[in-house]
Amino acid sequence: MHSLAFDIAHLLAGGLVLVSFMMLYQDRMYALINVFALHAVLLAVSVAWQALVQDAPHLYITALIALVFKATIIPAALRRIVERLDIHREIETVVGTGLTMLAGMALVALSMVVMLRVTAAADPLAREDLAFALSIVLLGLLMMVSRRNAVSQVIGFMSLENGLVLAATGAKGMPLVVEISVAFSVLIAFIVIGIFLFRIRERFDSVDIRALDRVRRERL
Amino acid sequence: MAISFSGIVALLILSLAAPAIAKWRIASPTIYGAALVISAVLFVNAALRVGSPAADCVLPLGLPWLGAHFHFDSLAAFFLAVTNLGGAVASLYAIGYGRHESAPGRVLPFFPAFLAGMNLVVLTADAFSFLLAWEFMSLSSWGLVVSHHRNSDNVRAGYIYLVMASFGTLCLLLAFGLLAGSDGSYAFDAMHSAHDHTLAALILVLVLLGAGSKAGLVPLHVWLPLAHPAAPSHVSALMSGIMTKIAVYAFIRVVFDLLGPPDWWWGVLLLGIAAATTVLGVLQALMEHDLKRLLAYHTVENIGIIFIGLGLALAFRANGMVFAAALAFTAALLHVLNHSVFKSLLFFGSGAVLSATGERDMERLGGLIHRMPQTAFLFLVGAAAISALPPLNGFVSEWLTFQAVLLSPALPQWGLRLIAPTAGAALALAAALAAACFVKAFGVTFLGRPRTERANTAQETDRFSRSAMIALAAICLLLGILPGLAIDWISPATVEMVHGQMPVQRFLPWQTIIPIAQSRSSYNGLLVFLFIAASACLAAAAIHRFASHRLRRAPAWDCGTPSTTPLTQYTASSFAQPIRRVFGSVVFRARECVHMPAPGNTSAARLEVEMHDIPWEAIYAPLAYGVSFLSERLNALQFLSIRQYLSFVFLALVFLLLVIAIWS
Amino acid sequence: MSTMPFDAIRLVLLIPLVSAGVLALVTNYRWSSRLNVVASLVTFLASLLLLVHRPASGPLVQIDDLNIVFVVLNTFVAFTTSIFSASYIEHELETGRLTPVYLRFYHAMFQFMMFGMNLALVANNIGLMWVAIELATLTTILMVGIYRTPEALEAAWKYFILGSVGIALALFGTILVYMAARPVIGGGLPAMAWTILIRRVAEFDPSLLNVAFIFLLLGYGTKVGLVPLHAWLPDAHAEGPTPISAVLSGLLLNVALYAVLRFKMLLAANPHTFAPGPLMITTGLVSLIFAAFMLYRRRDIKRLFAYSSIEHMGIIAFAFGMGGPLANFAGLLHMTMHSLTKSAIFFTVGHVAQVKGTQRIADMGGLSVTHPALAWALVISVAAIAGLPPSGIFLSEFLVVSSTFARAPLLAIPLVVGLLLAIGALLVKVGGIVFGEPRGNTAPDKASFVPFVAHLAIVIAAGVWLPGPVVTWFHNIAQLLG
Amino acid sequence: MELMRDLAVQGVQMALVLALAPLLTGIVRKCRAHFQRRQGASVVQPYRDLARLLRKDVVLAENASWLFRAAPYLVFASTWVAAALVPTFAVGLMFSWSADLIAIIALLGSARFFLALAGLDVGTSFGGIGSSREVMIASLAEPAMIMTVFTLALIAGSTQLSTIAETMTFAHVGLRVSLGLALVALILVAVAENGRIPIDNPSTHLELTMVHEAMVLEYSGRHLAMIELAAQLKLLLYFSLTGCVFAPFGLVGPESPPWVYGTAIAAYASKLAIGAPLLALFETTTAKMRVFRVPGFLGAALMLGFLGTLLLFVSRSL
Repeated sequence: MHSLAFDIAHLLAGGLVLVSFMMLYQDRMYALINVFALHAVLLAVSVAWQALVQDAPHLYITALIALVFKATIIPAALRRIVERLDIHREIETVVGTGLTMLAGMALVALSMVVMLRVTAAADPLAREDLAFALSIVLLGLLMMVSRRNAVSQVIGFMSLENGLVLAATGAKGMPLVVEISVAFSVLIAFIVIGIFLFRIRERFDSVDIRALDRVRRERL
Repeated sequence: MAISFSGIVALLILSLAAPAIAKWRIASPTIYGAALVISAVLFVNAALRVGSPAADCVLPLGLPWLGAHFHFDSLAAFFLAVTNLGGAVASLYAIGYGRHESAPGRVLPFFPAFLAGMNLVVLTADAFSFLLAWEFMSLSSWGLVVSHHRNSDNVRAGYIYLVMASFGTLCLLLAFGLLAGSDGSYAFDAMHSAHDHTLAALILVLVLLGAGSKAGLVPLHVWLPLAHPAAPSHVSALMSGIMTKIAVYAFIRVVFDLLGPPDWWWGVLLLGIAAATTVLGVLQALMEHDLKRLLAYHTVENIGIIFIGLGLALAFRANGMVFAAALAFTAALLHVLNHSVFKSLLFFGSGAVLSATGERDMERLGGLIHRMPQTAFLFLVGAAAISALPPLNGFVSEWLTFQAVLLSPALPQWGLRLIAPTAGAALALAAALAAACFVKAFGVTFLGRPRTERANTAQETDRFSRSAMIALAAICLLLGILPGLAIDWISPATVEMVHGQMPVQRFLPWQTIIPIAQSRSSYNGLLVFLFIAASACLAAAAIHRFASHRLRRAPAWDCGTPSTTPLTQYTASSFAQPIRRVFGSVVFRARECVHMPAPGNTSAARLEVEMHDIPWEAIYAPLAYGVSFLSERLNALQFLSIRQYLSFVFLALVFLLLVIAIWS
Repeated sequence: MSTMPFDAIRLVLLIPLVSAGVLALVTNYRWSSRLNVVASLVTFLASLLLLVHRPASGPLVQIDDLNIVFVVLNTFVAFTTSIFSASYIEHELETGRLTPVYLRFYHAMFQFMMFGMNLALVANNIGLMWVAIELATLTTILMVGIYRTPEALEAAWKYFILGSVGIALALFGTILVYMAARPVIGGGLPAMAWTILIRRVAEFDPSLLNVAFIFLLLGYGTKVGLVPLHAWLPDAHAEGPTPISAVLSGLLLNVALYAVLRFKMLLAANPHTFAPGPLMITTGLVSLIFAAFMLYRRRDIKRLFAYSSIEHMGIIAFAFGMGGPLANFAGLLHMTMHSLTKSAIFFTVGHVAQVKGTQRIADMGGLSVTHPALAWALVISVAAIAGLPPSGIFLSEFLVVSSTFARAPLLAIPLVVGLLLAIGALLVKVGGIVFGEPRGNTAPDKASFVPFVAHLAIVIAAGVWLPGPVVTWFHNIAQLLG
Repeated sequence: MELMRDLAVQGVQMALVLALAPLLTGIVRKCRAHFQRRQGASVVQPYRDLARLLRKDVVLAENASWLFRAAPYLVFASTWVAAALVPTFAVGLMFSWSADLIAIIALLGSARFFLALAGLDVGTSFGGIGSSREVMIASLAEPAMIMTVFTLALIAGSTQLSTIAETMTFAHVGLRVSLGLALVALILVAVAENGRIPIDNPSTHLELTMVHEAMVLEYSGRHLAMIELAAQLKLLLYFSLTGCVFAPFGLVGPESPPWVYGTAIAAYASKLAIGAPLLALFETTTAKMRVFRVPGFLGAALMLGFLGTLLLFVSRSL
């Protein structure tokens, strides 16, 4: 049982990393949003599995939040934003996708090296989980810095948060306060982003960050 | 000590009260009058304290676990006396001069604070309080430098001044840090222990940078000719005459008192810098036509002279030659006193000229001796004193310095033997050049015909200013003819710092002074003065009695080609031109270029002179350029996109993770 | 918890929270600004109560030597800022930059932000602290964007994005700390309580703690404004309302720094972890020198002082990184003095920018002619922040520099160079503002100098004389910090 | 009695220099004329000139100040005091300890200071030219002189001229390179300071070559007489100085019998009588320099003086 539980958790976490790579690979807006939804679904499954394994029913709430908000509502909202704001359907990247993927590989390797140094005395499940979570966090960050488009950056940020949630659930017995706070922050983050997008929409024709950057009085 | 503290507190209160009453009509006489009284009391207190046993006091202020230490020994008393003498006279002068101040609210609050700051520096005996007082002194004087802020040069001068002052403070901070060692004993008492050679050398260099930047040692002197003239004249006098001496005090306190036994090569270093300072200072003064800037450059020169004395004292002390060290040290201290007196006098004179004509540029003055005869006479006394003419005081201290130089062949080290006569030669050169410079300064400003209308309509200055100048001129003469008294007065401080003293002078007949022994050399200012006075009077009386005493006024002859316009007079720059030709090409990389019109062309010929301020161009300009260049480059980081900023975060994270991955 | 009927900790938390709710309902801006002042004052008094009677630490909140300094400072600066804010917003209303509706939001958010910061300080739980800091951050983001100008929105957006990433990194670090604690302490709340963590930390897995600290340093360091994580800070300071700039510089940076310090204490208590000192020293020095250079090119007065905050945060990080009783003492003192001075500067700058109608330094010349009181206030406070005596910053910088001599004397050189560069930049800028021919608006100002005088009086008094109890108190904390 | 004698000797010295100064100038002029195959004026012509000037009215420029009128007396007094302090025929004069060699140089410096100021006072271009050149020359000559003094003082262990002269009479001083350098430097300085050819020509009023004469251009009558006398005294001073240091024979000590003084004065007179033709010869055989060659000339003096001092510093250890 324990071994199986471990394997499945491992698989799910690995799947998340894989999906993160898929996101890095996408260059279409809608496809990206879809992949992100997949990411969230996987996260939900993974969290649910942890809830089962750890016998921590409160984690189901987290799983539910992930499923409802991240996998459903947010992608839908993002699609609307893309439609409404008439955002380019293609994602501009800073460096080529191939290079980004290579960097992603290196990051995963790095997170493995860092995390596997943790003494074996620590829970192996936690250890593996943390390594994957760190990979996801780093890949999310990579996505944020390698994409020029605001929506894809937001998605990058949320995949980063997914990594956090994965880490948090992997930590056995972490009090509920963490889950709530994660959800809370995601919620607030999204509301604020919404406000900002709205305001930005109000004044600019695009949420492309470069457009924001252009609004500078002067080179201060 | 209690008197000192109450005086300082009174000055601080005065400074705090000043903004409140600055709008009153009598604000300025009130404040300056009070400052005069307080400074006078402090002066008397300090002057009488020289030679008394040292007093210590710890107040629960400053560095929390240390407290503020104060130490009142003879050296401190000497410098306090110098400070407060200058402060008192400057206050007296300012009672009159302050009336011309357009914005008294910008001067009055800082003036007493400045005096208090200088007093505090001398009294403090722990690193923190010292630096606090030191920086407070800089800050309050900065306020005075920028008081005439509408002139952007003054603001720039204030800026450079304060940056240099901060540089100095930080250097001193490092020096004290090294002195205190790892256990952080910042009280001066605890620093007395002997220090490691390299460490001591490092400290010496830092103190040279720190105190030297305040005193104006080359090449740290650049701020001085900018800042000193920018302030109102009584403050210029304080800054030039007194504050630079506080820096000398700091140097003496650290190097002679705290640093322990010196190495012989310190003397080489010091003498080299001092000689360069002396010569460069006076040469720059010669090239300068702004009266107050000229005086400020002379301060650089005189600081050089003081440091020649100090360098010799260090060299002698390192070789255990106590009497020689005492002689050199006394010469330095006496020059401190003398310079503070005549430099104040000269700045007061220039202030009187400035307030009478609104001009500092000598090229626009002239003939003031007719309009301001008393000021002219008093300025002349100061000029003669600073030019080291007997029987005035400047000569005495330079003479003592020469005597000290003459003792240097007894030094065992070759380096010192080579540098000491060089410093002597520099001193001799500087003395001669100083005389030339003051012929120029006095001659162009006060003599000849007025070059502008404003110079022609000048009025004699007020009686407070005059009485301050008279007092200083009298002190110049007194110190010149009775130097023995001053030497005896200084000797307790000498004993404290170099553990020796000059022969007691007061019992010698006719107030002669002898540096070592009468057979070696002696000088009697009193007799020289009486001789000159007697023979001049004798000659004048005899001639008027037995020969002609008639006098006719006629137009100037001028070799038969008199000119009507005063513009044909020799100007300051033409006066200095021969000297510029002699020294300028090396020191200033001066280039003269005459553009003659082609034959037949009647247009005027042009003379172009190009000069370079080499310390500025070699050190400060590149530094400023470097800072500006770097900041311009780094400034690009202000205009990145959010994504780029995020990539900084990302890269920092990855970098640190890599470090962890590799390191552990 | 405490047996007292009025638990001061709760007061400190509840008063801002409740008044935030009330302020959200008050429509009259005059009343709300007054209420804001009163609420801040009461919070401050409550925090003083903490000094008198210190409640025992509970599972979620605690008061110890370290955070009480921060709490008192926090509430005090909040109080003075609210006074300043009252006179500031009146002018903003007159010029129409803000509408009454926004003011309601503004006041409510002000108190809410205070709640967040106070909560972060008294939290006895690393998770709760994280939540609280996020709360405070999010409210400040909203405040920064309150003018709704393109620049303000851009600044808020930048702040938001960078802040969120910081939040995420800090959360990851927090999780890692929990993971490190769990095998030793067991799951649940105790594994996140400071009081328990610090006692047992020696048994934690050091390599996990190392990784955790990196995330925490970068995460909270973003809030502190350490280079290269500082990018949001200048814009947020420059574009938001000036009271918020004062609070940001004076308080929020401190709160984030407090978090970093707490985790540094954890790390220091575990003998097998790497020493966080060199890391903090490096970032501190980089921040100091970088910010010092950046100061030279600033044309906006609030950005100028924002960079100065970065510079000082660098010094503080350096001091704490140096470690040892002396350096920690210096760091604490510097932090306190910087909060007071920098907020005082923003008070002055706020009025200056209002009377001149601009934030451009080039348009402000000759201030000492047109507005002497403001000008000299600016000069005094800038001299204080530049570390010229007799300000407390001089004392703390003296201590910082001297503390290097015990451990790494060579580090004193870059430190001193940075300080000198910063002094040079600040002086040239302030000289340009205060002196010269008057430019720009010459209308008389209606500035309130009470907050300014209160801050500067403390700063200058501290520079000359630190009261014995304060010294002992700081000393204890310095020992605590290791 | 002792005091009276000292006073008397001092008085004789002062009167002697005053009396001999014009004569010396006369002799030099006469010799020069002789070398130039001219008849030349009588050797007492300087006395006559002085007397004539003293009798004449002073014609004062309209804007001359009190300084202009006081300067001649100050210049004269300083120079006279300086000259009185240099041993001519006797060492250990009563007031000799009141000023040493450095002070004597400084006294001459005072005289120059006031004279240069006077040159600027009327506000003419010629006065300016003279003053400006004078201070330029002095700024090199004075350090050169001080360096010479250093050399002498280091050999004698004293800056007191009497002591130096006494030391020089002893044979053990011997011939030293430093002394030779100092002598050359001293002569160069003396030539410059007294405004002799090749630095300056005391008998010309050509604007491009004048230094001293340009400064005193506006002076007349008794003022001019004072200045002329001061210049003559200065020449005498340098003769005496060279004599007492480099040819110290014939000087009498403080406790000598009265008859010795007679021979001493005779010895002194003979020194002057030998020196004057030498100077005249030098002046006749040299050409006047351009003003801006002067720094090179004086720079040489400064270098020689410095070298002399340095050699002494170095040789002390040998």
